Amino acid sequence: MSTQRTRSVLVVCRSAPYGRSRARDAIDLAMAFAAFEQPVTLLFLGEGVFTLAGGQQPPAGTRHLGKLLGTLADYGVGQVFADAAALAERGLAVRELALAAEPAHDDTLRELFATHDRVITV
Amino acid sequence: MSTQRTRSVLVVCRSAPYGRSRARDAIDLAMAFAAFEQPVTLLFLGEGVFTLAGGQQPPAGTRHLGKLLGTLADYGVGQVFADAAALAERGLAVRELALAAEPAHDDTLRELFATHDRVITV
Amino acid sequence: MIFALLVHDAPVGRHSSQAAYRFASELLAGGHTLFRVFFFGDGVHHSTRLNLTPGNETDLPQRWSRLAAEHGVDLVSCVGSALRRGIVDEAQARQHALEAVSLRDGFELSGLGQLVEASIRCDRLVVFGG
Amino acid sequence: MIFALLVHDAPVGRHSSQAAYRFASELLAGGHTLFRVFFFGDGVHHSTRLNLTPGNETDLPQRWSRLAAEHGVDLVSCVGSALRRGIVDEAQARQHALEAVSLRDGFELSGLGQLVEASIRCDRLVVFGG
Amino acid sequence: MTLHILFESPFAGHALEECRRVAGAGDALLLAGDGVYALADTAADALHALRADGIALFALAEDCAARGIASAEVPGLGAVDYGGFVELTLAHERSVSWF
Amino acid sequence: MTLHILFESPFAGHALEECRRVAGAGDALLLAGDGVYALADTAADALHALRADGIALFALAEDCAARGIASAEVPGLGAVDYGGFVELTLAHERSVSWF
Repeated sequence: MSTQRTRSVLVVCRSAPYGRSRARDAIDLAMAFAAFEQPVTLLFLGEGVFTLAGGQQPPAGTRHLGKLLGTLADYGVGQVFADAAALAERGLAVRELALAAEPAHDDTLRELFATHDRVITV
Repeated sequence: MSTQRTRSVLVVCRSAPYGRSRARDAIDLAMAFAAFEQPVTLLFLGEGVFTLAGGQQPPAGTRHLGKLLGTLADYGVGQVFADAAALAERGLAVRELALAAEPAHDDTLRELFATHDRVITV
Repeated sequence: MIFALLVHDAPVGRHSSQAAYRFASELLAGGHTLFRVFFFGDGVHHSTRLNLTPGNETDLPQRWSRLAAEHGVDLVSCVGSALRRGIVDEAQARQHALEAVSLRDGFELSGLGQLVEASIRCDRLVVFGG
Repeated sequence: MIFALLVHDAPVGRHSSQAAYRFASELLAGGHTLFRVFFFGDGVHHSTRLNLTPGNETDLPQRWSRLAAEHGVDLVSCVGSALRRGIVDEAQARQHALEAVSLRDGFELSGLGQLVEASIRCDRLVVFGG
Repeated sequence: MTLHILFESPFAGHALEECRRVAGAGDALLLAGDGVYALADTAADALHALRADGIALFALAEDCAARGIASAEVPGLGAVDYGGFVELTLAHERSVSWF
Repeated sequence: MTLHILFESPFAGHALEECRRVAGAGDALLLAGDGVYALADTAADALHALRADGIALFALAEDCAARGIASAEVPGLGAVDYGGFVELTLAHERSVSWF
């Protein structure tokens, strides 16, 4: 088992983008796993869905996470999901997000957590 | 105003005792202000009331906050209050607390916040 | 008016620490006095001199140090918090036979009495954390 | 079985960091292999050699360093997280003209690829944070 | 009179709830950092209740902008910069930070 | 099957709620650190619901003892030490940490 070359990874971002650096850490982790050709799924869960909000204009000296999300596909991060219930609770409409993330309802969430080799929460 | 010798201080502990060091920080702050003869009130608010739970038995290498509370009076920390609603929500009975803190309902809380010169949240 | 600040959190990855610095700059620009900033708990990481910040990010330890030099602000890191976290001044490094000093110029290590004094001497005490 | 750990938080004042160390000790005592511990974000503060811990508290940087020496565990701090936070090794200190090295023996600075490799090589990856 | 400063998202923790329980008429609340998420959707109900209780509401404009949060959606909310933040601390006897 | 490890108090944040939404029958939940406050009073309702959904429940005994929390109050809960924690990670394909 230890000689296997790839492990699928679910990276779970549970933090809003600018209060702490955890959302950025989650994106960096997803990109790193993708860069080393591991199958990566990135999930924004709960408070993490704020990271997907459109119209972000962070001040100078702060990395623009909304824009960074746009580069995920270039790094090969295949699938990006957003917690549908959390989006609704926060008044975020899917069409207004900074990235076309796939809304995940609870059955999809359960499947994501049950089907990846590794789950890394940030 | 800057030449006044004392300022009353309300120290507000909003953290449970062992997950992070904030509860201990709050107790240390209250003791320091008392040691320099400032009138100090210590309030355990919300999650902070877990710091008052009786029967704590922390492992070696961890400071026993339940016991530390017992020394507050020696340091001259006059009044200790506990958020009554938070105690009830967590199933903590006043008579079982590690320290005889005075339960504070919302009117008392409002008064505490409005009558101290400084409020230090931890 | 005379201000004092209490900073609870680390300089890297915490919005409240950016806010504390911005607040301090603005009050000084407004002609007020900043008597002291007291760094407590993880806040003592502000006083490292060994950090290397990428050019497009804000280097808070360096900024505070400059602000203190320009405006005569006392920057005090809680000694109890600092030693546990690897922030040592020359005296401590000598006493404990450590091979290096990590405290940045412009900061000093001292006890909670410095926060109490600041509370007594200032008109406004503002806490930054989270 | 082969384990790898990911540690998100600082060693001081965080229960999860105590838990990570206890977990590591126990799995080694059980005859399992700990391939690598990757310290990320505030977790890199584990790799300071300048901390002074009061005698009645647990010195996690020292404990990890000993554990690594006894059992041949790789301790890697994320270089990006570390440099921002004042954790520098000799090479970095020389390159950036810093007057001191803060990285503890037994730890090394490296990139996220080390975490990816650990994820591929291990049977179980356990995350500690909060 | 007290200035309350909220740094925490009301979707993440209980700081705003606790602030509400202790704030009184004549106090002010400044939303800073993730505290500006109190302006998002259903969380804003708590702000309306605070305003009805006589608490003045402010938000740091740059923290709203960073997060893509529209500060104009809550009537009576004052958008301030850091200079305004300093002024608010001067205009109140004490401040309480919630994080 | 997945081992969920909860480090956060359910009175402080939403980790337990999120864990509940994604956990399935056959998974296990280990309470560690402030996660053991899930055993306190009303929070335990969530544990009963998890158990009814087929999720096995465990708690680190020393973290319960440190906080003065009685682990015996929730029927079916297994008290473990760190050796037991290691065994749980071995018995499940993956672990998910909630903090």
